[in-house]
Amino acid sequence: MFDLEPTDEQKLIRDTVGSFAKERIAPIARDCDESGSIPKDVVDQAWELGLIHSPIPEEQGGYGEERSAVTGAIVAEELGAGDVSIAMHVLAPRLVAYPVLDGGTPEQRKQVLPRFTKEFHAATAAVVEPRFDFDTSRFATTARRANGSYVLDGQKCFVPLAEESDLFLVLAESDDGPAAFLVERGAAGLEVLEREKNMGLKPLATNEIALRGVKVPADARVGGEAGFDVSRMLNLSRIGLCSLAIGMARSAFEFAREYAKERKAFGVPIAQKQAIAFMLADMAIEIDAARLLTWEAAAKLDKGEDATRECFLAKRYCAAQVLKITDNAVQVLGGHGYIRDFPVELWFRNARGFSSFEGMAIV
Amino acid sequence: MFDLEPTDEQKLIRDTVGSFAKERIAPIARDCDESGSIPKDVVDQAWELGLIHSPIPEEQGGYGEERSAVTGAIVAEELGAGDVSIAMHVLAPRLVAYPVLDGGTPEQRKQVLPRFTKEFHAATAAVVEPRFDFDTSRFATTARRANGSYVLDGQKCFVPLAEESDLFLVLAESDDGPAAFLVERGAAGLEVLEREKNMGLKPLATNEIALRGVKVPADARVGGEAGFDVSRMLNLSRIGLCSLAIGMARSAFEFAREYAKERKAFGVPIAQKQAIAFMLADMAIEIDAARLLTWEAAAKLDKGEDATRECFLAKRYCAAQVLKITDNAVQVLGGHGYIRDFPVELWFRNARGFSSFEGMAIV
Amino acid sequence: MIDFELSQSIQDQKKLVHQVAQEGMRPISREFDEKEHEKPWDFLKFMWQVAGGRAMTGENTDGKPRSGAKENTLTAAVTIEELSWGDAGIYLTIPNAGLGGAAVAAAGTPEQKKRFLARFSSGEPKWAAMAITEPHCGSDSAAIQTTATRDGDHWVINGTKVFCTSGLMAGEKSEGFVVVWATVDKTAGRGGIKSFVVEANTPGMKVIKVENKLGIRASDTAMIVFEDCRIPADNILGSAEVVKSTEGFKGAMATFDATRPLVAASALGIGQAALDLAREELEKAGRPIRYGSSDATLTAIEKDFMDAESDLHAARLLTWRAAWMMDRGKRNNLEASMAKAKAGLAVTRATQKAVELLGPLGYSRKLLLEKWMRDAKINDIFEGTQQINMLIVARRILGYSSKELS
Amino acid sequence: MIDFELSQSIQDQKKLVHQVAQEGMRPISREFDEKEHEKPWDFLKFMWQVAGGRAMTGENTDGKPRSGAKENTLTAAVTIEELSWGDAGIYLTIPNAGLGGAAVAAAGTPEQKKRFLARFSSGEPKWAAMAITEPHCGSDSAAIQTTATRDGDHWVINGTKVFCTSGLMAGEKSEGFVVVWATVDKTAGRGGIKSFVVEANTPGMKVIKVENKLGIRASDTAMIVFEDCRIPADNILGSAEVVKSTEGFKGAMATFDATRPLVAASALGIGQAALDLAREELEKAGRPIRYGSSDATLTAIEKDFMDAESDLHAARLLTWRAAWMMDRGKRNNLEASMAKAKAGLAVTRATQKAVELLGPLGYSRKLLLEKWMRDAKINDIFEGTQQINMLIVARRILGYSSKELS
Repeated sequence: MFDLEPTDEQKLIRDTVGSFAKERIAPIARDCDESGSIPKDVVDQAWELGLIHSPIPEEQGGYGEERSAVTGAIVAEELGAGDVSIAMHVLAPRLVAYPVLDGGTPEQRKQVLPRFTKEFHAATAAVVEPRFDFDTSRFATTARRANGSYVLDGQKCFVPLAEESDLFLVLAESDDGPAAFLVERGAAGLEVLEREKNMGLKPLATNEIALRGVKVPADARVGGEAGFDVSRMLNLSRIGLCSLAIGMARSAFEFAREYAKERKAFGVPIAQKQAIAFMLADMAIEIDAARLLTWEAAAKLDKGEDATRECFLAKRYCAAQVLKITDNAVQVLGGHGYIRDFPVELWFRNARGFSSFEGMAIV
Repeated sequence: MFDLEPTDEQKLIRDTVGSFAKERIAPIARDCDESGSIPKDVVDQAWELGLIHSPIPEEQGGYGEERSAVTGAIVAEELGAGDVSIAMHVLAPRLVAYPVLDGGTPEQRKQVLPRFTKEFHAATAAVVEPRFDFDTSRFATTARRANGSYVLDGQKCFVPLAEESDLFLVLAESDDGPAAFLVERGAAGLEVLEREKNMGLKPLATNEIALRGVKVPADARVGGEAGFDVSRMLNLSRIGLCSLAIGMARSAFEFAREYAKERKAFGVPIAQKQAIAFMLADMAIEIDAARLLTWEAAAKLDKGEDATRECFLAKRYCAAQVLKITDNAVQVLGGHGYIRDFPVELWFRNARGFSSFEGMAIV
Repeated sequence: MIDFELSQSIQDQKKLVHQVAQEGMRPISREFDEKEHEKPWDFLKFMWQVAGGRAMTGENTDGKPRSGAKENTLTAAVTIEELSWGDAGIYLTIPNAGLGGAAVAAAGTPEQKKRFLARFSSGEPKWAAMAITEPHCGSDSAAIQTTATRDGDHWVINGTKVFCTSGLMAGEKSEGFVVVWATVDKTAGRGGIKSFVVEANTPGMKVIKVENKLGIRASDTAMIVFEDCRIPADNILGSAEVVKSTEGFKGAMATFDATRPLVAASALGIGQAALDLAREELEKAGRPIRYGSSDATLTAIEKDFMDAESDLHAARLLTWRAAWMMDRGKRNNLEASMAKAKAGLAVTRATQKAVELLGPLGYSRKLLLEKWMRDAKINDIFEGTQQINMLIVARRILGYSSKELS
Repeated sequence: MIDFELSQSIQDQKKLVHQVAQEGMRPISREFDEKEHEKPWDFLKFMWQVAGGRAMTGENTDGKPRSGAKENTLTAAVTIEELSWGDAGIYLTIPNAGLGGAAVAAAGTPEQKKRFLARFSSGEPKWAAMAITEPHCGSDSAAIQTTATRDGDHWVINGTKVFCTSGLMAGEKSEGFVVVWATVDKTAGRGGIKSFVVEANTPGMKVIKVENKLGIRASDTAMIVFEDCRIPADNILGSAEVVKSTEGFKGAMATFDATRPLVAASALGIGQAALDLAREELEKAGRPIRYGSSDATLTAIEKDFMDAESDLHAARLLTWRAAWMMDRGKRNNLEASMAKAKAGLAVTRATQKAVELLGPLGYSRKLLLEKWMRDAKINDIFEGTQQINMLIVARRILGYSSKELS
């Protein structure tokens, strides 16, 4: 039955994470952007919220709570409202933990999951490939079977925390379709190239990585021979990315709205001018629209249904809207939108990336 | 040297045709739309302006005046400001006359051109094909060589004045590329199907035509064996269509502007509201932008240069803008935009066709 | 719990209405577009018979909740989308309590609801219309010039109303009524504006023109003149005290909170019809829409199609949200205007794009697509233009009054 | 006669400047984006040397027409587009008379033009800036709070100016000047606003902040405080009578008619850089842009690219028109704002789209593309925001005053 009321539990976690994002993340976002780094204490505090380990089964040291893409969307939106880079950093370990939780063999779960239950432990996934027509339905990175092993070859980019991670989940095309592989740091042929410099996401350490004949044992394939639903993982990551974008767009909208009510021109607040007021109205509408599309896709995933179309369309929509919204937020602020004393230009830089981001955050 | 000043001659013809469009065409546009017909006297009066025969050489009975795509653009814009359907009707004979004039063999010129110098004489071109991915760079209609003849097969649509024309210029794919053929009415296998009913262009009689093994002699090919620059003809027609669209958009803009200055809401003319004022400003900008793109392409054609890219891009731009502008004109008028007491809904219906129109008017 | 799956009863209703739309409306769609001022009586009577003027649209016209009424508005939204998928013009002219009934439901006393709405459960087909707009006042409802003057036990109405949907059917061709907005005190501005029920064929009310339109031609859009039109004193909507307060206008405006999601729903139906047809034609031509790879691998057609599809579906979710809030008794003024604004834009874009995607065929009257594009445009205009809905959204998010932002 | 071909002399200039941009600017572009508050002195000195602070931008700074001066503004537009194709931030910081000089040229007396502009022909590199915007007045220039009070043979300026392009170079780092807008009579509204030339390092004028920005980082954007800053009485731009009339403001505003096409031209250069690079990368990847068939046969990339290309070229033609009108002595207030509004939008869209088309590479600082997207956005903001330019266009086409439409 159609219902948009979050559960009490969802409201609680939304408020908890929301307060954390507002009080601990947002205030340091500008400094992190300028310095290109994130203070360890914030990462540790975020970890303590249970963002990573709460769904990990108790036998592996977690809380064994239920996974829900919708709840994940709610959480990611709040974190994104704080700062997308910091959000991606604190959520990065999920990129290994959740796929293994969802589709790993019992051995893989036993081996991998406990790493994430004591304290923040960096791990990451290598999904995007550095070409303009990167296509999640067909990876150029290949996984070739060879004598009971797999040999991985390819190039990846936008790999968060690559330098400090000890475990990489690598998506590659195997002879039976897209597959995911657990690659330990130090595997021969795995090279973490130098840290990427991008227009946005500056506080988040990301790297290109090269895979040159990286040999991994057969049981490094997530889910073993039976494999693993890569498409579902990508869909869960789309929900995560959409929600981060929505959170950021929401912050940009709120900031622009308050500015427009304060700032005067021609004797009245600029918010009283239709050109500005309609821009703000459009932002408000599109934020809600984007959220509803995202939640619908998430709810479908929670029911175990295929939601590739919904996730794909939601991702396209959110990526386009977050850019438009942050661009308009800069516009509402005018000169103040263009200078780095205000957060708006930072949101605008981050926003442009979402059309290329895939698999960099997961719910 | 960059210059946007029309010559005195261009200004004269602009004013003459402009007055005619304003005084004789615009006032009957609504009636013509409702009745689906165009009074013969207007067509005859338009003919007397020399729209067809002025560039036909004196030895074939014309005035032998210089052809200019830019001048043609200026004329077509004025006619389009009156009514696009009527404009296409009065200009239709050009669709045969001008290609023959530009690329016909001496015999073709001698045989065809004099038909157009006495009075309005219907003739037409069959260019568009009834499929969504119709592509002017590759016709599905074929011209097969057979024993010194050509055999034409295919289906065409949006053929103006097909029922009353005695001569059809048919564009088809021959074994050496796109070619144009003169097909006399009554040729075996040429069937004029029933009159089309479209969303707009209601006063203009257009038909689908079927070509089923239509055999024409080799000298029916425009330009003979040497052929004819079909791409240039299509480019000249793009200029014509762009200019008709611009003229119509201009009328819609002017109507909406005057309405907005008269109509009051919340105590002031709606034109004093930014939402409406900015819509009008955008219309004004885009009309000028579309015209400049069109004129640039036309000026290039006048210099004998290849302007396919310019014409193609101008056509896409004009088709998109005329739709947006007329849609916004409806919006400015609100309820009055939606009823047929006002001309705006008519312009809006016509506008949507331009993305599909090709070769239906030529300069 | 957040859930986007419609309840089984709505899904069943949707399926049923879709079939009605497909079999009952589509076959007569072109005919009644062309015969502009005629009505598809067989279909309208059928709808009246099976739906009693309310069930099919889910409207709660008799003042009593229907079974499963807690999803009343959402059911109506889904139903109306399907009917408009069939034919938006014909949908608008289906006999029922319509906008006039919605006004009574929103602002009337229990006695008035009973007196005016019970008729939609029996007898001959009936319509109820709403007359707000005037020749010299468009979206600015507060500038209404039509007057209502008290004369003993009557109100005397004078003025001219335009763009009154189903005005002819409600005012002259059935035993329905027209809800008229008029001012009882021109000096009082908005506060003086009240709504009045004028029974069909009341002397002094006359339809003087039925408009020729771009689209939704099966629906009559009337100009109505009121000349010393006398109606009983208790036909003013609301309680007796309403006359003295400014509640009349607010009540009347509240009607829109209920109707805007339904108008948005109608837009969705038109848009969905266009996308369904375009998708079908593209598939037939071997050009299916492929989801899930990347924009860099899409064709221009796919990209345009997906943009339109997402826009329309986003509008649908905004619409369902506004309806769901109504059903939950939450104030949805902001959300209703969001839905209306987005749906109006989405449907005009989707239909215009679909016509383009299908090329000459899209432009031809051989298909209904061109008609849908014409029908669609009304959604940017009636029940508050695009601009008015954006203004309402802006006012609400900024906390501005209509004086601060107009 | 209507002709879109640039004259040979402009074409030659364009080719030359393109080479300068390619060889002199591109190689240092990333470096001076990252070293935000440093200047590429070698390049700036080179430009000063070869261009004497004017020739390269075609500006007529010494009051004397250059040879071929009848195409002065158009030459400047083409030149500036090429320089901005190289690097818009560096272009903005090239020593020359710039905006301040344009103000002197537009509003100054012959004596003033000579006194203030001659310096740009010789000596060390110099800049001239324009200080209009204030912390609490953005696009609404008429709301200026900075005052100019007459005291004997001097004007005394007090106030704070922000977003002053090249303010640091003009005000403190060269023998240039800053043109300041100030009011001589707060009660007179616009009529009281005049422009004043403040020579570099005049006591009382101080740059208190240089902004950290999203883009155009090679250019300094200064906050300048005037505290009892005394300047000679004849540094008020215009004749003596100007003080008593409202001409001061109009004259100051007229500056924009000359500069907006040039600002638009800068936008075009950034946009063209982005499209050139995107096209190149797509071609390398075997995905060339194909013209001349139909939208139904295009890829999504081609469609997006062509839309951006057309938008940008349309903006270019509007810009050239405004420049051409200036050169012909025609009033171009409407057309200048049209060009600025369209170019601002076109360049933001084109650069944002290009980044998207190239995917991860577009987002990376390995290429300059992401920088161009950041640089581009200034064009919607400075020299009149998008909204201000639309307002001006609207006023002109509607015949409204700034009171009637604001």
